[in-house]
Amino acid sequence: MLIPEGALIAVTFYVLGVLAIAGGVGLILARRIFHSALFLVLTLVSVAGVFVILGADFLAAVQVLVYVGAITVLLLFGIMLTPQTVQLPDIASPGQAISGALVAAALFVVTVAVVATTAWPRAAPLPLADQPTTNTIAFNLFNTYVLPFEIASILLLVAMIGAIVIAREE
Amino acid sequence: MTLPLCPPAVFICDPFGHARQGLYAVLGAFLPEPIPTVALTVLAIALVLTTVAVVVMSQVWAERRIIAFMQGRLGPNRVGPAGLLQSLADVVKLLMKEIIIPTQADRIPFQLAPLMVLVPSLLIWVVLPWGPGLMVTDLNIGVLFILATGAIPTIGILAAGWASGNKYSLLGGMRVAAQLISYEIPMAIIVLVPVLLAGTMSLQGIIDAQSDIWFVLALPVGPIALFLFLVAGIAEVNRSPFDLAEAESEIIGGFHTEYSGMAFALFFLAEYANAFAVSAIASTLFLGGWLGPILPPFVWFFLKAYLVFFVLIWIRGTLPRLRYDQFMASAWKVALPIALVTVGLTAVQITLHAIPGGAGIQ
Amino acid sequence: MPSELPPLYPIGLQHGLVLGAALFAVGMAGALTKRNAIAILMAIEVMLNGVMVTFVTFARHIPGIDLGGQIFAMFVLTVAAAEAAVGVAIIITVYRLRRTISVDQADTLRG
Amino acid sequence: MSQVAWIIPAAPLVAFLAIAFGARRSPVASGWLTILGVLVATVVSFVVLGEALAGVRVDQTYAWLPVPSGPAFPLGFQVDPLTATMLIVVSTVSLLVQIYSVGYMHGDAGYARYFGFMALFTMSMLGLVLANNLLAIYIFWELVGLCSYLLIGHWHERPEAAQAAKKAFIVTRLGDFGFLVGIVFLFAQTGTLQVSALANLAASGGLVDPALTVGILLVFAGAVGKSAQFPLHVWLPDAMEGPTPVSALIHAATMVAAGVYLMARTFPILEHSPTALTVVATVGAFTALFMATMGLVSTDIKRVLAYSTASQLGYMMLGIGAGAMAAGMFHLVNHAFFKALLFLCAGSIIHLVNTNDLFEMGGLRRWRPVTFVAMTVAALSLAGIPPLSGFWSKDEILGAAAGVHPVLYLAALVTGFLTAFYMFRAVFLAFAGTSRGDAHAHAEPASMTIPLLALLVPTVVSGFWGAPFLGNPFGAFLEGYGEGHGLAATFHFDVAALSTLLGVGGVLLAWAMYGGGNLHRGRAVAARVRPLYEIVANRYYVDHVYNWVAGRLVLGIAWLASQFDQTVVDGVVNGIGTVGVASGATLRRVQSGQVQLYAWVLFAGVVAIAVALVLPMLTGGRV
Repeated sequence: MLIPEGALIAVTFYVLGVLAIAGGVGLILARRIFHSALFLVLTLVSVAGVFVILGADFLAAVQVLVYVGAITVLLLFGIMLTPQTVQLPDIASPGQAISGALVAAALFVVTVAVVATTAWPRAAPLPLADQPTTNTIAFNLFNTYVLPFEIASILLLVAMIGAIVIAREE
Repeated sequence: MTLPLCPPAVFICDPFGHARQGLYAVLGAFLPEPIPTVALTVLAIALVLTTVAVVVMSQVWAERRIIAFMQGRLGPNRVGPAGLLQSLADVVKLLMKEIIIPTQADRIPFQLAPLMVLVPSLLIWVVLPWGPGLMVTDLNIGVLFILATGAIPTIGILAAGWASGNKYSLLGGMRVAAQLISYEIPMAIIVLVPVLLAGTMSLQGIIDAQSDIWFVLALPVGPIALFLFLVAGIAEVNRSPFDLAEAESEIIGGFHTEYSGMAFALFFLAEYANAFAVSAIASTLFLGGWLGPILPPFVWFFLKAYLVFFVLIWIRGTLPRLRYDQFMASAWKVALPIALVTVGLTAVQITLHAIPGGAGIQ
Repeated sequence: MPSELPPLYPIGLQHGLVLGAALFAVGMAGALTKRNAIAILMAIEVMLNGVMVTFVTFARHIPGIDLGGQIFAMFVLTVAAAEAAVGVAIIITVYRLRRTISVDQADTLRG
Repeated sequence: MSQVAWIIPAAPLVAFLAIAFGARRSPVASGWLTILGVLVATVVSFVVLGEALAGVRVDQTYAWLPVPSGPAFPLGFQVDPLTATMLIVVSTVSLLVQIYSVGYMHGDAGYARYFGFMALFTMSMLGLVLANNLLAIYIFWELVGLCSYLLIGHWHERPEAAQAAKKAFIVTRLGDFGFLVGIVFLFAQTGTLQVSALANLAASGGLVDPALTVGILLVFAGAVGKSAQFPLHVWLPDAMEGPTPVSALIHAATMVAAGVYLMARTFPILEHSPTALTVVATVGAFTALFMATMGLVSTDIKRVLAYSTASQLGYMMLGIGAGAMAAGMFHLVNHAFFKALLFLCAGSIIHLVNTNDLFEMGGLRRWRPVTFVAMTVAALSLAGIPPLSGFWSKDEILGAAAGVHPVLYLAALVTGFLTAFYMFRAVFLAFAGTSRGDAHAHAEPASMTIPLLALLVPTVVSGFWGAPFLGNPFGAFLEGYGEGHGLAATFHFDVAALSTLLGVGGVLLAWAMYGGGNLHRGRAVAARVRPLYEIVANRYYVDHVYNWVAGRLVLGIAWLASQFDQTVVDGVVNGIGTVGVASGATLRRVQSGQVQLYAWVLFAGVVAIAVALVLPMLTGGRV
């Protein structure tokens, strides 16, 4: 092969990774909240692509379905229901911005340091072949992780009722 | 009575497959991998896009003619034979018109929105199976992929409505968003019926599972599921009677009020592409897809898809538009419970092996 | 086929982890610096995405977990959905009460 | 009964508490409660005296404030001849003064309060007498000082009274401070405050010079303050602003005598320090003469008596300093009776003429014959005319002084002469001749007359207790105390004759100048020695000096101290407070309600912890 498949995948990964981070940065730097939301969509979709590369196609679809289709739309609704009559500078004071960025950068550096210095087990990754993840996920979700699953269900129920109660106009 | 299938070895039964093999052989003789593969993929995409364009134009023509017939009119009949070229003329006209961007618009999202709506519509075509092995890619999460891509246009519509800087556009956008979210839930649930019956989310797998019996005939859940799917599907593609997003009498043109020229054409294109996609998916999930005797599979595919689309046109010509609150209430209070009950019933039936041809769970 | 190319998957564990850390850090920077409450929610979603990437990377590279990483990513997603729902509800309520969603001005709990 | 001698102070204490916690609503009940309490104390005191005469000695010590592995601070009481004698003096005089007060203070607005404090004073004084260690003595010492302050300022609405009370309190505090330092010093030196233990140490050589001298002189400083010895004498004349019975009890008979008692009590220590003895004797002699001269020119009858009191206290100090402790104590006892009698007499005539000024009296003999007789007898006793009590004790002191140093002897002799003169000057001015004021006859209540008569008895007879020709039973009684430096059983005929002659001479001189109620002769004499007269009348300007010192020096130092307090001390305190407030204000910002700030802190903490965990990992190789 002129271009190895692994290289294609690597390039795709890097592109998607850069897009995801760029979306996050754009989210921060965007002056308008709506642009931030669009950058968020970019990040979410890119992450979904990363999931595909990492062999989590089911999760990628769910990511798009739930994050893009539901959560982002919800956030956009939030934006539209709270019109910003006064256009505030969305970034906080320089001090807060710099300190926040510093802490974030520090955390990133520390994490990368840990990742770089940890002696990971040199296990081969699972084969990327069209291995259906759906069945495995479903099976484990309803066996090993059935308790978290139920808790998550209750969490969703509570969140739904809570959101309705909070947001409902008397 | 079982009619013989069109054998794939016959060229007419699988012209695309034969063409692909031939082209691959020719290209592979001169060029190293992966150039032939990539070239063929590009060709396939071009084919799909062309098909989409042709399909949409045919849809528009068919819709206008059929509606006109239902309303006792003639419809377009000047351009080309029986007005067949009317759509092409419209496309040319739209291409030549200026894209007007309102001064108070948010430019980048305004221009991005049509693409955000159109691209997912085209992406859905990636997994639509025209025949055995005849699709861009057969994802094993095909159904989920369709649902996921179907969710993205919501963002585009909201972006269009918001970026237009027009309150009618905004309201239209929000209406669509609410509508899409509301109907996505019964939709996502009801597609579980064929998924459960087939035991896979791969669209090819679902069609294979229907070789004995179409899922629409898997009583009693099949017809209910198909009906609900069509209702939700119509809502998802904003067609009458659920076309509240662009209700001219209420909020002008909805989210694309401010769009003109090619930008508007993209929304238009996406809308019809989606409508056809819904028809095709419905036929795939419930009507056996390309399955059919004698005729080539891709013919069956388009035949069934157009049949479903005809039903959509029929519905449009027949039913009045719903009021918004009725519409939303029907999503949460009618469609969702029915969908849940149907899925539950399906699961029970499969567990009891009570459905003929049901693959059941592993 | 050149043999010096890595025989295995070229994207290693570290790649995914670094990407996850980067997303988390970027989201954190946003959560700490934005003033619009909704923007903060979005930034938190980015952070959660970083976590999900990390989970999925581990699920891919550490065998014998039965895709537990992906399952946990789904739980993260669930939590994110719940958080967004409640968060938006709160923001809308705050907006109704105070006509602003700037977190600077939502300081009723100030000591 | 001696075993439960604590009843003696307890009885007036009960009276005081009863008055303080309710009985004060009824003045009459308050008065009788006090009298009852003091009566009980008096009766018990007599019983105790009888037992003491029979040889009973008690020394009870109770643990108080036990400090684990630290110094012990026991409290206790003792009954010995010294105590028994003082108990009799204090309780008897107190009882009679209380009875007298019923009439004297009748109708006073602060009647109940007066009696309450009187009860408290009596309790304190009796406790002071009973206490067997310096710490307890000091506690009661301060209590009597407090009562003195409260009672001098009984009519506190009068600025002079309030001033006098403050002056008395502050001046005595100077001495008290020395006393306190002395106590601490002695405790640091010996580890005990038991008087008997200290005496034993002094006798056995466990407490030697210079510590002994320093310690005892510091204690003497307290006595100087309390007994109005030079240079802390200035408060006593002013203390006459208090009610006359208070002057009689506190500022004549008991409290001021506490200093003398203290020196007698500590005499077993004092006698081992010749230096201290000399100091005590010198201070006593000087005070005696010094105060006597001031008595010559005073026109206020109470002040005359006050100068006389200080002078006589100096006499007692002289006796003790001369080594004749028993003589000093003997004079204390006698003096207590006749000086109390003199004050009560003064109160009687003041009650009559409503003035203290001798020059506004005259001819009072007609209205107060009993008072006249009593006062004349008491004055004769004070003048040292035999066979009255003052003669015997004065003679002892003179004898002792003669044996120590001629100057002391001379000073004592001159003092005797002056004493006779100024006392009879006062008597003649008050009673002889015709009235110069507006005396209007009104009958004296029996409660005032009876104490006069009652006090007349010991004034006449108490001297015989120590009379040499009776074998000096008082000296024998005190023989067991100390090391036998008691009262010599000898009678110095030459001394007695000389002092008697001088006493008679003083009386005659007074008669010559003031007899018949004439004032012009006295005034003529005063005019002739005008500068000297002025000096004496202004009390040698001691008060002026003190006021200057207090006003300039002390207030200057006080100003400096105040500045120090306000800037440095307050600065430190305020600084601490400011630090607290500022840090609170700073920390308050942390509680800003800004969720992002909280999140920032959270993540910063995470980073910090992560760094703390990672750094060793990075430097220490693989995990």
